[in-house]
Amino acid sequence: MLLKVEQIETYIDQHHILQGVSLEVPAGQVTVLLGRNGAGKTTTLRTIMGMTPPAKGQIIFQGEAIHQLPTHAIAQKGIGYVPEDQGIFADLTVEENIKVAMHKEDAETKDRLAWILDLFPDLKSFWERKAGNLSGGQKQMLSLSRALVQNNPLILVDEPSKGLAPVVVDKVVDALKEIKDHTTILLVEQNFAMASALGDRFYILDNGQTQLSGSMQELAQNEELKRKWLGIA
Amino acid sequence: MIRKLTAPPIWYGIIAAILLILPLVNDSRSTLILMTQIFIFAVFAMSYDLLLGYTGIISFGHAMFFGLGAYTVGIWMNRQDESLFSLLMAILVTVILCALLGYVLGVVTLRLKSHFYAMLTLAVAGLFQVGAEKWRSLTMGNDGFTFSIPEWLMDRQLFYYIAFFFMVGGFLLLRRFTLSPLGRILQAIRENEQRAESLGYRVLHYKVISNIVAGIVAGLAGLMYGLALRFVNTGVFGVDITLDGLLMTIIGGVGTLVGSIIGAALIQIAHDWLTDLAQVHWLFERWIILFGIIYILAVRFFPQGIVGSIQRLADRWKERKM
Amino acid sequence: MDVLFNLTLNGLATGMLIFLLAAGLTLIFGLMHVLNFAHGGMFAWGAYTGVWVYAQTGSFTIGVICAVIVGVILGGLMERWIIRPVYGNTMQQILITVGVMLVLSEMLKVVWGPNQLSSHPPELLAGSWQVGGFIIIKYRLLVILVGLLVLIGVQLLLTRTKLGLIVRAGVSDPEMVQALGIDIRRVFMIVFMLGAALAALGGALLGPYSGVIHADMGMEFAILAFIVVVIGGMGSIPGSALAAVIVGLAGAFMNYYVPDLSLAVNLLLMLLVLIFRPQGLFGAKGVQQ
Amino acid sequence: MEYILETKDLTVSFGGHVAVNGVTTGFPKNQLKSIIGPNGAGKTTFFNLLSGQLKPTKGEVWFKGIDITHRSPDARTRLGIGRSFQITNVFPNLTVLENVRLAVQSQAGIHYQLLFHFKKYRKLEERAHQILEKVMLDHKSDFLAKNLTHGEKRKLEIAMLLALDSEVLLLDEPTAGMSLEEVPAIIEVIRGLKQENRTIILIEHKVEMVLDLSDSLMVLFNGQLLAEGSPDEILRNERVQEAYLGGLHDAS
Repeated sequence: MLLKVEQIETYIDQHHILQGVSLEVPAGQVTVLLGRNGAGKTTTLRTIMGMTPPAKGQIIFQGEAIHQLPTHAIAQKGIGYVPEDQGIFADLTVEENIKVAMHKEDAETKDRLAWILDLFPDLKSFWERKAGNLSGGQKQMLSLSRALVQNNPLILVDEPSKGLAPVVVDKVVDALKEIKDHTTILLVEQNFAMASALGDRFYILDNGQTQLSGSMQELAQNEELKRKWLGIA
Repeated sequence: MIRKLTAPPIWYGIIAAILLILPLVNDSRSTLILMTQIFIFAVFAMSYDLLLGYTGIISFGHAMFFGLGAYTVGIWMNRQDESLFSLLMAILVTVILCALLGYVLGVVTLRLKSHFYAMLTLAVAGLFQVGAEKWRSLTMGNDGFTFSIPEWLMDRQLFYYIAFFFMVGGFLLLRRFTLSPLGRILQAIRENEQRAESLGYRVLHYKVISNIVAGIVAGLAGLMYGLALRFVNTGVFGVDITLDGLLMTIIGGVGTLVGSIIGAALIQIAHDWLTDLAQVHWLFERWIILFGIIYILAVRFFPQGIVGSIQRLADRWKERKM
Repeated sequence: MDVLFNLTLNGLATGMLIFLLAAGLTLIFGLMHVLNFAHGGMFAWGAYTGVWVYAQTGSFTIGVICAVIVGVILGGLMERWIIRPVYGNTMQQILITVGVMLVLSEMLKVVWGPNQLSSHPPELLAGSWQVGGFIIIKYRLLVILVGLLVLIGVQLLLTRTKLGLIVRAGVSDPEMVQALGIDIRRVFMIVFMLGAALAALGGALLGPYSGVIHADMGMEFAILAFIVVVIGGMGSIPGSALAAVIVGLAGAFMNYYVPDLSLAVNLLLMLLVLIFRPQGLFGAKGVQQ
Repeated sequence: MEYILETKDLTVSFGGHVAVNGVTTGFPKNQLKSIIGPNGAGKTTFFNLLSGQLKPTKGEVWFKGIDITHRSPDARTRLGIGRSFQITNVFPNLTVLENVRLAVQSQAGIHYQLLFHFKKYRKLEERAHQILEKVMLDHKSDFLAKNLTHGEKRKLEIAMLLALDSEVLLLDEPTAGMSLEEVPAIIEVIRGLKQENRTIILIEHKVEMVLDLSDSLMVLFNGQLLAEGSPDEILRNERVQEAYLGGLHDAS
């Protein structure tokens, strides 16, 4: 198991946001974290990254406990993060945004960069533009590129479809499909169409707890489950 | 902090009684002067506490009000006769000038974030100091000048009592102010500005009011200081005056008023004592270092100060009882 | 004509000294949102170290180098033991850095005594050149040159190096920088030490420039640097450079023509900026509440 | 229908991102209307526009026939629009009673008094106690607000809102971050408010609660008003379901 999250509980100020989340992310797959607004999906990712460290429980990555490490050390272990708001450095150019993430400049990294630019040709054409001027979809691609250029065994992607036009969402889905062959993904997504197109396994969060898990296919066919946990009724 | 004052009034009474009897028992000139200084600086520190502790504003230029008071009385006494009437006029002018300064400065700068306000007040106070240096015809520049005051005020013992009642009056007035509905709003602003606004309060108005009141009280303290020394120079605008007030407030306990009085007493006494020690070893002349270090440690580890910490202990004790 | 030229040169030199102080101030604020009220203390320490070492060794260069080293050390100690523990608490930061300023200036008096020290430029830089009818004081030229070099250096550092890249990224989103595997606290420390070093360099250059140094000048220059940072815009190096030149020139000209109003003019300038363009000439954000 | 609060083509954008896009809607007097929608739909932003924390790029906000688009948050509070915050937002170092009393004081229009008649003061305190009773917090009135549990802080938040006695109440996720056991108490409080004939606008993620309490719903999606109507209508609305489940391809 690449990543194992065991019964974590997280507080933000005094809000008890995660009240027992457990999940497993097998290598080479896309694991999707589903759930309604405010269920604790984003906090789960932030807790894994060490931005909101857990008060209880543990997080094991590649056999090593990481829940007490600072964020930068967790990132160095090989976890990439693509946050909900993309975390773009708006005043830096596209090139510079990627350079911040490149800790090595060896041949391998350069190859990977070339692959990334093939994947997102848009970035190449805006290479020297300020990242703040990119469209939402391009920002999403840039954010993904930063996580990919580091060759992380695992990347955490938070709602990549949020606020994007459907055409752009399709593009992002295509890209993630290709990325899937290179790295393991833990994906938070509310757009079910997207989640089912990409996901192998799913977890449903509600009220800060993992409620349900299984294969994505099963869930896609079960209308009742979908409505119960994801719809508004 | 809003809660009933922990020290029961009887303590206040006893301390006040001791202070009233003191000059009759011990009429050494130096003790009287020291005590008078403590009273005056206690008022200055309390006015600082109104800003820092009750409204959450950090000013590094509070000395400008203090200096304004000191210069006003000096210049007035020098130019006019040294009668009671001139003294009253000087008081009136101090109040008006400080109110104006507090208003203008408040309106212009209190919209800014705390760093900027702190920085700006530091700069404006610097301007006053330079102004006092340069406007020689009025201020005699750097060296300052001495002036005479009404004959009857020269009596140290009488002046001691005046300063004492000045402090008591200042304390009661500011206490009344902080406990008034308006004072409560100030504390609400300190705690959570956005929330105070969403309750319907115009935050800037209150900050400006607090600035004006603190300014007037500090100006009056400066005026008393001038009267006590019968001398004034540019030092009254100095950053160290502001820092003294800051130190007294922080060490005594922010947001408590009583803390400012205790802080003023501690620091003035220590100051006096360490200056005496300077004759023993020159290092004691640099007593500010000691204060600076204590102050840094206090900000870092002891932010409630003496009175605040006592209150907290008392609270814990009470809660345990409940 | 002569007077104008001299005043300009003088103003530029003073402006550059202020810039050295303001550069660190503005960088530290931009990256960490800490307004360091003790920054003038670094400046004063640099000045004393520079003058003293120069007097002891007879070498101006060694004096400057020692000053910079002292700046780096003070900066490192301060970041680790004073700033880091109160990180994120604005009120404590402001109060505590002012305390450090107080201690730093008093410590100067303990080490070097309460009297002012005098200094003069080294032989090589003493005197002046006569170019066409203009007298150019050599040392002033040096100060201007150093200031320009630092400006270019800092700009290059920010735009051409990985460290600079990280600093700029950190200004816009420090949390994300960490999520990319970078220890931002180390970057903070480096920037803080760099800022302190620049301030100390400015101090060391000031000694021979003004002839005498005294312990309270840290605060005086810090006030000017604050003014510069506000006018130029928090976090902007070019803004600080431009504002420092404006303040330096305004000071020099006013000092000559209306000496009583020189500080007042700069303050007035700052007030105008705060009222009409609170984010400064080279707009950074976050001034108003 | 008579609307107490209305928006006309309300739009706000940050940078290039349009967070609220041309929302025209109205809030009927004395009803509870909820705003729902997936993450990032612009619900809290819309709230901030109503309460004045944000200024719109375009469009208007009307309250009882007055254009309040350019009024400040404190002015809107004085007019009668009170709001609670998603993040607990109280005065931490003041007592619970003092927190509420400050709100009562504002409502009573006592803003600049220095000297004060004690009887009148007593009245304010009595009123504060009454309100604390209403939210079942009276036993904690002498506690500092920071020492309350999270659920109690939310109650205090609502008490302060009640004290303002506003005609319109904006409640932003009153149950956010609460443990499940604490939720029913808050629902009771809101139900009580409804009976007092106030207009309530609610953002809430707990769906059962929304359906149970609301007279009507409006659905935001990508900053736009996707649908509005009674809870039944919204439940039956295909587009809304799709928006939630993510298949929705709107025109934009």
